[in-house]
Amino acid sequence: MSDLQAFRQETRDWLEQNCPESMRHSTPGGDDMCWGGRNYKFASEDQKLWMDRMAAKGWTAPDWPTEYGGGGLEKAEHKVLKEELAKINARSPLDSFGIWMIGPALLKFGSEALKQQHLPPIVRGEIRWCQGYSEPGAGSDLAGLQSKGVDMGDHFIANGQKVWTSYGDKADWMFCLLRTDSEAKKQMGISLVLFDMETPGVTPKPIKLISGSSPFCETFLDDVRVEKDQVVGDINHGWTIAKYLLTHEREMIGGMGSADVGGETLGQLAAKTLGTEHGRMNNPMLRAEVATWEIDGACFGLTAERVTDEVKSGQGVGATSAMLKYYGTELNKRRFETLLKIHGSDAVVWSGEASKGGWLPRTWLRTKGNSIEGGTSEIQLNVIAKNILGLG
Amino acid sequence: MSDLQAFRQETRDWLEQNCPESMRHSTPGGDDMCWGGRNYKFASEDQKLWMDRMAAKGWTAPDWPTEYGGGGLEKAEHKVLKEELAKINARSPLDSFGIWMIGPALLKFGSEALKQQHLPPIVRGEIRWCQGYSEPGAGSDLAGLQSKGVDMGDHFIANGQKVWTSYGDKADWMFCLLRTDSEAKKQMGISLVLFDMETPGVTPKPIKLISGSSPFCETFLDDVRVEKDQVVGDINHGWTIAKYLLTHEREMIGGMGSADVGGETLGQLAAKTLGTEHGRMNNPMLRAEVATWEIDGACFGLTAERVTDEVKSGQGVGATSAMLKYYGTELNKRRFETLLKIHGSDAVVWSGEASKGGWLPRTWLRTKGNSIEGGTSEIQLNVIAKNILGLG
Amino acid sequence: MALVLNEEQQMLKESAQGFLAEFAPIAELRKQRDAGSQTGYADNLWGQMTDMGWAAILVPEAYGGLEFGHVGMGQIVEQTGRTLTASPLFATAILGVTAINAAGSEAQKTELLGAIAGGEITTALAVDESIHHAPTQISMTAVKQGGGYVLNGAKRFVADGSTADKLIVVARTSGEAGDMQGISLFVVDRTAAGVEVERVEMTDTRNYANLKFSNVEVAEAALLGEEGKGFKALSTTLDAGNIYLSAELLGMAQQSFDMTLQYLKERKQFGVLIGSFQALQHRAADWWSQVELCKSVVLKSLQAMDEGDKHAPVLASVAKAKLCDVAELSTNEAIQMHAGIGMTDEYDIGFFIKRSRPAQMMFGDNSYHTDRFALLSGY
Amino acid sequence: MALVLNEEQQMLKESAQGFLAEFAPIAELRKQRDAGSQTGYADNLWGQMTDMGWAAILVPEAYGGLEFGHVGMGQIVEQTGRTLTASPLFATAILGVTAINAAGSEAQKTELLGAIAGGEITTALAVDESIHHAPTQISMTAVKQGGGYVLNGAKRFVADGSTADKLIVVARTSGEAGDMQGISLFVVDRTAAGVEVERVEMTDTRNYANLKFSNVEVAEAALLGEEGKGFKALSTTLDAGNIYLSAELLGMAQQSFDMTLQYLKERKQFGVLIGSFQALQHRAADWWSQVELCKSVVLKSLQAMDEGDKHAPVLASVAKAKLCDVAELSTNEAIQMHAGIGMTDEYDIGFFIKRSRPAQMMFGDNSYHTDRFALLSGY
Repeated sequence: MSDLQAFRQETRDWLEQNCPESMRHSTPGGDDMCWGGRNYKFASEDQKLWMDRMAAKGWTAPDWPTEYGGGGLEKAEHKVLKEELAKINARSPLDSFGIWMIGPALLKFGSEALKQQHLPPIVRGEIRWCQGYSEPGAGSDLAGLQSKGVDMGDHFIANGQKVWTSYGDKADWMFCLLRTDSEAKKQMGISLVLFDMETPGVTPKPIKLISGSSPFCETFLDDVRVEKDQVVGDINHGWTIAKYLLTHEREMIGGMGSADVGGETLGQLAAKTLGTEHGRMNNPMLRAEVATWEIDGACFGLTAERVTDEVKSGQGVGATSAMLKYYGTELNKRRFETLLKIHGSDAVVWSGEASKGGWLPRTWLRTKGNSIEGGTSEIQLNVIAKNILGLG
Repeated sequence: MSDLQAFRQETRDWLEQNCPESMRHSTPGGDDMCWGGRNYKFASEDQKLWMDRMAAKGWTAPDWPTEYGGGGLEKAEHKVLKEELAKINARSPLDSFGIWMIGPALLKFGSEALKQQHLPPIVRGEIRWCQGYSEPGAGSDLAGLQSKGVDMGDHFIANGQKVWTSYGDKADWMFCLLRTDSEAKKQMGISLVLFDMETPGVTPKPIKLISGSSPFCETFLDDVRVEKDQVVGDINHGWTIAKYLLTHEREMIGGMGSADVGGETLGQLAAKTLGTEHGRMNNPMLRAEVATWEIDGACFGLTAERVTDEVKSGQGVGATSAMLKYYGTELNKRRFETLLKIHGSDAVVWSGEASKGGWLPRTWLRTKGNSIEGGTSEIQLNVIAKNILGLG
Repeated sequence: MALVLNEEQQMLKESAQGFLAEFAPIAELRKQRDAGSQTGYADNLWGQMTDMGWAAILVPEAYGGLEFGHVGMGQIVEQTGRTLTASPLFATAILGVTAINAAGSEAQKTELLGAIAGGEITTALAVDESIHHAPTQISMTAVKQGGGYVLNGAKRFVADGSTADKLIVVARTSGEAGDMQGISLFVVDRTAAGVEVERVEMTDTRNYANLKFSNVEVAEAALLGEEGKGFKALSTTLDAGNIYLSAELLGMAQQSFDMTLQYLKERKQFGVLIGSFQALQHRAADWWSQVELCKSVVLKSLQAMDEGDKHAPVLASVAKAKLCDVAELSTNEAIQMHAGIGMTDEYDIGFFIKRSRPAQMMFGDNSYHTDRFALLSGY
Repeated sequence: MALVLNEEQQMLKESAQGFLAEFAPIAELRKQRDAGSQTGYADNLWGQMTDMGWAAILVPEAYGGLEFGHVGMGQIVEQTGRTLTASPLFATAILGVTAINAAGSEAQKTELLGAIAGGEITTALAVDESIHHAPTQISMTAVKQGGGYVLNGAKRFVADGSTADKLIVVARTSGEAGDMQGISLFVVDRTAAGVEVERVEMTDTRNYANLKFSNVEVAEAALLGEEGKGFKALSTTLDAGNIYLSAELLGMAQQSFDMTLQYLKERKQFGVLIGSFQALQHRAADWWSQVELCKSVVLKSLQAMDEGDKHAPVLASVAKAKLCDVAELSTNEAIQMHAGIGMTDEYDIGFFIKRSRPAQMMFGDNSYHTDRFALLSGY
């Protein structure tokens, strides 16, 4: 038996014993996420148990080094773990901007001290992070940010306003872009800093979205003290790290395009809902729309696969994340427009038990943000035109 | 009986006696046009007879003043004439850039002498005109033209190269834009001049198109003498007239969008060709495409109607010709793509009698030029954005 | 008829503009929503509207109406699309009046149309039984019994269904689901015994209901028109409904375009107005062109109804299909071009998409009407 | 299998690139066209290709082939899309080989596949009888008589039909048009008595024919596979055909994109490069993204054939539907962005649209394959 086979067997056994039964299927509402953090209210004891057990093995961040609490798994092992988790339909033990965003940035750009300080609590789900990038005047033009950090020797005093802070009201720490040299040119003079959301002067205020939920905040910074040892990378050189994180975010958002809805393909769902006659779905125009979506969706899924395979095999051209982000989010928006048509008048019911609290229309409205957050579709097209096609 | 009713009766009687039988239906090849001019070879004696009879009444240019050979008809009378011609399915007696383009420009901007000289021969089909606007380096950027007219006192000496001269090799005279003041700013310093194509130094060379036909020429101008009394309007102020003509051209090209093919709607044609089952056309996806086109086509046709009615009633906002040109040509291109699908492998047959010499694919390829000539679709969208929407 | 408004229609349009801007702007929708309003509009709104004669516009003079015609009414409805104004105008003054006028006896017309014109009653049309529009697929039964009928069945997606005084109910007196024959219309009091009304909150926070009829007994006089021959009047009513929904969607497309155009001229990014970016300019120009097409087809459809044009049914489908398409484009582009703030509840632009989709779906969406158009065209 | 080329496939791709650039570039197509060539390619081209082993790539080793697989062959075909190279590759080395390999007896395979691999014979597949692809709608008859069959009927749109040595003819030995049962394949000499060949010139100036069979007598050995059971082999052949047509369309989409991108970087208007206009940049970026999607689905489909994946038929339709769509986009955008000169015969870009449409239509266009995809997906 190879090492990998042995690893698979061990993993399977361990999961069998340690993954609680209730963590092996989705909740009806579809909100299975576990965010962790100081003030997090777990949906169940099982949810906490599952997070803690996985964290203890470092498997909430399986490919991070063990010295920072990670799982230390090789690529092949990581893949095995994912497969075994999928096999038992296990939920993610911990969802976190720490694991997805600032963690990888710290691993790549952070000092040893920052790694030691921040990574282990992220792995254990103790600290929940949020991102302070966008500002009211600087949406697509991220580098146009105005929030300032004034140098006070061993610390900065930060003032300004951030917007689109994901779960800013629930997070414990923020990674935040500040203009720390107002003389420098646009992209220069920006630093990436970390601070506790309980620092005096930090005030997150939830923004209500058209979907009715408030996953984002405006965050006001009034004379917030930021220690200099909490700057990631060099002072005034945070833009490189910010761009790295943006690419990272883009890939996350772009990956959502081709997911199935509740395990059914769009076509199966449509056929079931609309019925068929003479072998064809009852609404011929909607059938054309569904089939066209499925064809595009299949091609997109294969493209995400191909891009990954190319990177793995060293053939990757890179820079395709803008395309995946652009196409994936547009596809996802189209999918939800089609879902609305499939579900007819049921699809616009906003509240009540039968509609799971208006899950479909609220999620549909939420998808409209996919092509805005993490860089609008327009920005992605600019990036493709300039960076890939070389159009000036 | 009102005057108009009397006019209708007279017209009907006259047409009954004077429109030759063979001029009351289309030719199989679809090329029913009569261009006139010095070297024109009429397809039949009837064709010449029909042109001459109509020209004698001034009805080749029904709304032009009688003093220049036109019909002198009022709007209402003109409409009656058109209706009566349509009723007997009469062909156009004379198709001419003289009537469509330079004639109206002369009526609006030309001196009395120029009108007297040029309009009557146009009405009679004696002189065929072509347009010298575009240049190889100045396509969409029409005002960037480089052909020069050097002032020699009573005349200009013109040098340069024109392109996309419609039927330049068959025309007798050209109306042409020249840069007559090279110091002036772009749009200033341009004059609209007229000259005979037999003037020494004028060399039209046909351009073969992807459709296989050559309706356009490159025209070379080598030391061509242009008399100053052949300048339309003021010297160096030809751009205003050029713009007027462009709008005119745009309306002509834009008007083509919703025409039927051989008297059948796209839907009827498709249903006949593809067959129906259970009341619906056999190819469900193509059916969706056809129906969507017909809906857009109907909306476009109604819009052309509404715009005309608004102008008539004084409610017109004007400046809609860019929209009609843009949408009409895009619609026409879509229509021919759909026609190709309807006719399947028959649609790509390039020669032979059964395909009327490849009429469909050649016409389809020709439609690709609709959104290029007379200002590209991109230019029309620029015009809408700037002039109508006020986006800078 | 020329495709332009005459002076009177133009005046009505302007007066509607003024009235709605003052008494029912988008701010009012927000207020009603936040207050959890059951109707979706201010208590006195319908009274003001009927005072202005809006309830009587489609009612023939013979029954106390103004008989002002569809083009005029269309202008008002288009304006309500711009202001997203909810009111009984659609369900009562359009659907109710059209159905009663098309199917009713002299006595019914005299009584009901007069009452509508006078602002005394409101109505709702109960047609669909499943989540997709299917006017021949009526399973609800009306069985003759004694001197009247007994109704059993269920209806969904009934606009104003939770507040209307009278329900115009489509039921089957014979035949099977799918048949055009055997469909009959009944006028039923919403408060009649056996009528169960479940209010349903939708994305546009208007007043919809699912209805359940359990052995509801009505008198013979409740039958609107001839027994079993109701489909024709129903069709006329649905065509009118779709044309007015198109007019409303047109107002929404125009207003969301206008607001977005304004934003393109105000918002700066990278140091310049975003309206100076050519990619957005071209999209805006195409969008504007599409809206121009919509104006034409809506006006033509309204005129066709006024003229009794036999093409009105085809035009209804052309208009609804096109308007669904352009309303979807408009509401999506509006959010995308507003970007971040377009996603916030605080900004008004998001209300357009939430009203647009129910309006698109009511009485058949783009796919339904494209299919219907093809069928009516013989393919 | 990872969605990447292995080293050998990559090498084959590059060698095809080099060969085609030298011996069959677009200039050659122009030359052949202007000379009124009957085949559409230079006389010695097929000889060179067979010398390089291209005819043998899909032929199993057992029958003298290279058995190099579909992914490899796909790379060659993709390159022929870039250079618009006509040759017997498609009709002979792909369709002929696949059909014979899927349906033929040992003896037939040994004889025919060997001859194809050796460059000794060319083939053509005669399926369709009407202007639209409809592989079950076979009316052509083959009646058993004496020791063989008598064929009667007509075929259209047969690629290489006017030059191929052997025609693989789809005929009906029983049943009616529409039935999958009763379809049989026959190998018929093009020059056999009773075969009437009408060469048809199409937009791509390749070599097509309409065929008429009048009492054509063939021996029993001409039957390819079992009588009446030919539909499965035909399906396999058509799926392969559609996947390779997709590969060719991919090459065309890429090349027309590349040429247009180059033009955007060269052509000036209003004093600047037209590639600096954001509206064109966004369209180019979207176009590029679409081509990326196409690359993935073509590679996956080729791999599926190599692996005998049961999803190959669905993938064939996904690929063909998508590639028809993107090829249409590509060839249209190429002309529009080239503007004036794109309309001239002098410039090469116009050849792409003229080859694209026949390639799209052959064995079913976007509408056919979208419908087929839905049917195969159970709706």
